[in-house]
Amino acid sequence: MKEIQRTIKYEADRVPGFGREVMSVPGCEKLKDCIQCGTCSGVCPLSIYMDHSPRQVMALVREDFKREVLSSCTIWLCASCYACTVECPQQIRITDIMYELKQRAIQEGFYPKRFPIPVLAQEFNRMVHDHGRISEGRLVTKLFLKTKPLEAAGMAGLGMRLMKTGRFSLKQENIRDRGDLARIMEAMDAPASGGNGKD
Amino acid sequence: MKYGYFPGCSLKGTGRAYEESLLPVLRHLGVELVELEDWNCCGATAYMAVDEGKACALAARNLALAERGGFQQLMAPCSACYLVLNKTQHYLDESPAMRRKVEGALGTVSLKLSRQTPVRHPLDVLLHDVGVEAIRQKVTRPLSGLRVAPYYGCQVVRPYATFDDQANPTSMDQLLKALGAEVVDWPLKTKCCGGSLTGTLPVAGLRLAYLLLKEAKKRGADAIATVCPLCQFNLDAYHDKIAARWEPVRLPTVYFTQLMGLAFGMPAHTLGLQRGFVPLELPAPTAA
Amino acid sequence: MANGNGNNRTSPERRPRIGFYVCHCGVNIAGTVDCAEVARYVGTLPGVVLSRDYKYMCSDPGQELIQKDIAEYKLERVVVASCSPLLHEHTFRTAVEKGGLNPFFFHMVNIREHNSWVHTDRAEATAKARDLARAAIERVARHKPLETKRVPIKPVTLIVGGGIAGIHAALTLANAGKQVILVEREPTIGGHMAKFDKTFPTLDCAACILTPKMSAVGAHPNIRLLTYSEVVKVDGFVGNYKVTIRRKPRYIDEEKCVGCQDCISACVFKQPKFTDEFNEGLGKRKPVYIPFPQATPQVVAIDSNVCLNFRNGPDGSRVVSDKCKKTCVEACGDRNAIDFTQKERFEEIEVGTIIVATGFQAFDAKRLPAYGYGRYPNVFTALEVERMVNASGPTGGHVVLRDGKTEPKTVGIIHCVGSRDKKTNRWCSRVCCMYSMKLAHLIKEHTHAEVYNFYIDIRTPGKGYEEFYNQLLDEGVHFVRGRVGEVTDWAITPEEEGKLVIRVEDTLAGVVRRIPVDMVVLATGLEPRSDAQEVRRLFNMSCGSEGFFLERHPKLAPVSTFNDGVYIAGACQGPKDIPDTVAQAGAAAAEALSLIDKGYVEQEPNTAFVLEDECSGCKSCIPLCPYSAIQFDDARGKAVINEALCKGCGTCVGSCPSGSIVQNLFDDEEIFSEIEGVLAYE
Amino acid sequence: MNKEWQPRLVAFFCNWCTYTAADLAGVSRLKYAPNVRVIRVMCSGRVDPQFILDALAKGADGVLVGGCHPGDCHYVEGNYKMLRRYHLLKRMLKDMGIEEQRVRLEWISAAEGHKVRQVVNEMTEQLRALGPLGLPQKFEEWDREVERLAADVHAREAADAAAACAGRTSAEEVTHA
Repeated sequence: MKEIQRTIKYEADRVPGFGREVMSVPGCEKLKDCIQCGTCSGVCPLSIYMDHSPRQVMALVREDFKREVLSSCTIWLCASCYACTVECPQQIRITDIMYELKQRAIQEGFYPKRFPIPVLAQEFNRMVHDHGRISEGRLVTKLFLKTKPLEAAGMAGLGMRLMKTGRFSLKQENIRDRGDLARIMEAMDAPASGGNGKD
Repeated sequence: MKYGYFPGCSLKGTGRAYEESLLPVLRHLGVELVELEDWNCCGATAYMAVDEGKACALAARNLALAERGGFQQLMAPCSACYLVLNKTQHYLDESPAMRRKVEGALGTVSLKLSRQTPVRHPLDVLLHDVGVEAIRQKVTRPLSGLRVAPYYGCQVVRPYATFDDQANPTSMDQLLKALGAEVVDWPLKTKCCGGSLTGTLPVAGLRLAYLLLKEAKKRGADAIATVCPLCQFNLDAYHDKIAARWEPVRLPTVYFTQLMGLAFGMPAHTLGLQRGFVPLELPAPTAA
Repeated sequence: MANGNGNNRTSPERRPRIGFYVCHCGVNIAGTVDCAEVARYVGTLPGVVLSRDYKYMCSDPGQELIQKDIAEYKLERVVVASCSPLLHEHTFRTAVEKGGLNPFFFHMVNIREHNSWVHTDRAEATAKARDLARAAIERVARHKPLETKRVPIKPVTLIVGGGIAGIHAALTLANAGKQVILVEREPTIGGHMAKFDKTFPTLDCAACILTPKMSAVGAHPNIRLLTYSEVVKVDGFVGNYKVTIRRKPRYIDEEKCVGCQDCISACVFKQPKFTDEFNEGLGKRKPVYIPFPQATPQVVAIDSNVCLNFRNGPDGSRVVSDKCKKTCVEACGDRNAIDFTQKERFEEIEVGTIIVATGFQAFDAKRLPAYGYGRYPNVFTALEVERMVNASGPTGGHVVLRDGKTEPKTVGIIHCVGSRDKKTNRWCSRVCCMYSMKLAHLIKEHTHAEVYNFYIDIRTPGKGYEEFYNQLLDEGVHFVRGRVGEVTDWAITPEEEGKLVIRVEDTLAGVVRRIPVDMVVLATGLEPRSDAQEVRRLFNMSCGSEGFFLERHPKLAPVSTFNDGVYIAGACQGPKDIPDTVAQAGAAAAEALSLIDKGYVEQEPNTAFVLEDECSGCKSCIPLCPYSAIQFDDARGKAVINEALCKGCGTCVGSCPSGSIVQNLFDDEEIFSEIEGVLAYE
Repeated sequence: MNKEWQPRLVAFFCNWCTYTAADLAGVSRLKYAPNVRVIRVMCSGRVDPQFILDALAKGADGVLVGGCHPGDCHYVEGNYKMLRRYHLLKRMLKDMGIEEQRVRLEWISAAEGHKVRQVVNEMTEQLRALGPLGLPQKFEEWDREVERLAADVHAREAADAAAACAGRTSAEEVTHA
């Protein structure tokens, strides 16, 4: 028998205002209209691995269960295939809501430390930020060294074969105007007069 | 016909074969591609997950470069790039605040976004600008007897179905038929290949790739044709792991442009076909 | 400030004595508008001798107050500021008339729908109420005495659509001794209900309860039944409509045909081979056919699109070729009912009232590709299954797969197909939960299959409906709460091989499931007919945003439309089940009846007339009138308006270059004073 | 009143579609700008261009005309007649230097309560951005100007007359001299 756990939720488990905050982000507003039909979970190719189905995530967000949502593996399992967004009868942009939740989870450090997906996202961005382009070989190598140093060896075979077919290189690609890119990113960081761009 | 060309990072790395086949095939059809000068990564799915503002700015820089380069249209062969660039345009249209901010940021390096540059996928261009008939006329070595399962993946049809039917796309089917190949009808045309999860969470990601390969094989396909470097990679690179975890489902997955090149009589090695792990075997030409 | 009469053009010689009333409407108005302040302000305007605020002006005491004040204060004009004139103008005019004034010495100000209900700022709403009231005071001072015209009602009712709604309305009126003309597009009446096997929740047989009513329609001396016919033009107004009906040729003389169907067996096509619409395409029929055994009228029809005796004419229409052996004519013998010379005919009828009961169409399941209709043969629509379970249907009452013989062992019924979905139809179709359960019951009864219902919410708000749901639970039908993601033939596990797989989140169990079934039934929703917009224009009705015909008031005038004398009944007004449809049909018949029995309608005296002295004879008004009410008097060189034909739109008035046409109730002076009134503020 | 300036919007709504739509907006409790004053007519075809000009002349900053959608007119085609006039009027207003957004014709069916809200709000904002039209004030100014001119002309004529008179005398004197 599995270990038993308390599943009741007390009012104190909620973070009042969390749902409203998410639903005020452009593209996420229609979450308000969710009728909990489960179409999103029904079409999601990854829902079978999720701790909370996409539908449950929608309900949890709306009811302010922030901790539950941001620590859920569901948001990281979303592969951005947009099937849910396209099929949702209430036209809720579920994929975009998942992006929004990923952002919040990263900002608030809500995911397990060696969980590879957020690390990939961060490494990816760092590389884009520094070089303007992704060098897939370097990115993957970094990712494995950070999250699963032991498995990195297991991937070596694949790396070798990729290298043989000319599809893997550790050389870093760079764009010319890296300074420009940095300046654009800096400008995006600056608090604009019109708010944080989420209004 | 002249288009700005946004290759994206994958077409310079794991997806080299896509570029290697795309360029000669389009040239052969009289389509001129001019690579966008100093393009940067589109941001793919990862950047959105961290900061949507920066993700937008990143993609918008490319759109601004296209504008500066005087391109009327931009071609993005990678599905992720295609989606991200399109999505950015939608996003900027829907959120004036974001547009102001992004335009301001681009302004710091004298770039501007004053018009919409349509972002097109090669499938769209081939079908609607070049036309099936023009393609059929270039076929010198029809792919008769080759049974191909057309695989579109997610992001060329979702969430924006700009050039094909969202639920049952047929643009690649038409192209493959024009090449003389036999098209395998299957219900998995637009299912997810696992995306980046094949690397980060193989249990979940590879299962999707496995199921796709298994179903295509079951329906009698000799090969899967794809339009996206990540789909190609996921369906091509993990056969060992799939075999170890489930069962061997060896089936070549090639870019549709490689099949076009073959049908146009181009040698396989000039189309990057040697880069695939599972080699494509063409049926012997029937004596006719 | 208040007296905006600087411009003397519109100022009357002497201000009549005006009484003003502002209604609180409980808190509906008073909650947003400071009524006492409005009354105080209006009291300061010239001519106003009395200004009151009152809780409910439309109540009996409110009306009596007006009557009493007219006598006591010698009022000559009355203004009431309350709700929309479309609601209570008539009430107050009557009160004014009872008080001894001409009913048109009255004007109404809308400060509820147009003010208190749509604004929130009390000061602004009060200011707006003052402006509107001032305009009305200016206007009413210039009102002239008018008389309403009474127009007799033709005691004949046109009913459009021969489904259960049209049938019930026709019988109700005919049994009351009124003449009815029932027009049906198809060769038979019966509508959707005739296709059903059983009806929920009582499971009584649809045919058993419907066909007696159908025959009653066919035999009723007061009902003229025009099948295979369509309304193409409607002219006139309440009481006197002129309606043009297109009678499509059925190539059968309805008077002579006795319904023996000898011609059908004699047809040169030995086997039926053409799509049978009545059976949802599951069966076949011949070019000469009768839709179903109890069709009314009991008359066959010939489908010229497939009959061998026709060929394509030069313009694409079908013309008689006389190439066929015409075995049908032979079989008909001296009854001589088959007539290939029939042509499309147009018939004009005159009626006083109209009931539109054109019904619905089922959602086209192909619009949702994820459910595979049209792609996977064993995905069926509910109507197809409805025909299959019917003993006189194409499979003789057997529920079988598309191969025509295999009984399904597992069946999945998907609810809300094309309902509650913003990508297709956003409304709940109201009947699908119940009919899905009915089909679940019937399928189980016929095949003993395992039946799954996939639903978003089970909606059973009706007498005996929830009990029926409970009965189904007892019968062991599965209910899975979740909107199906997709139907696919993609098998992942061995037990899925060769089956259709339904992928769905079982939201109550909290797991995603893949359920293999032999047959999928799509509970398609109800939507407006594809030509609803044309029908709406024809009868001058409105449609709601979803495309169903709009009732005049959702609660208090549910079968009336914005066009007087035109009523709606049944699913053309919105999705509804048979009991509600029949109730509405009865209501529509009663509305028509009450108008007919009253005998006349009162017409708003808002007609136009020409000031002969000022008319320059330019004739520019004449082509503008859609009712040809303006004639040109050649002798005098003037335009003349026939008041009986004028409908009071005022288009000619707005266009007359010399300003010589006047519209009663809306004359220039009145409108200019209203303009001045709303703008005369600091 | 020292309150902030508010645009004045006069609307002519047809009885069957747009007036009913405004009623519907009320029944649905949709909230919109309180700047509009609705005048009911039976049909948009009744709206004489003079009504629009008169409203502007009397102080409206904008005029909205609402009728049934094309093909839906209760009186068959009164709305088309209005449309024709509207185009002519637009041209005239342009010549007069009155901004285009100040006069607007909209088709709003009885079911479109939300459209009443949207159009009224939109127009109120547009008028707010345009600022007051202020024709009555301008008329007053022009009146004053004309009066001044008239006075001026009058004075000059009087002066001329006086001068002429004086001149004639002197001329006479000369001839007589």
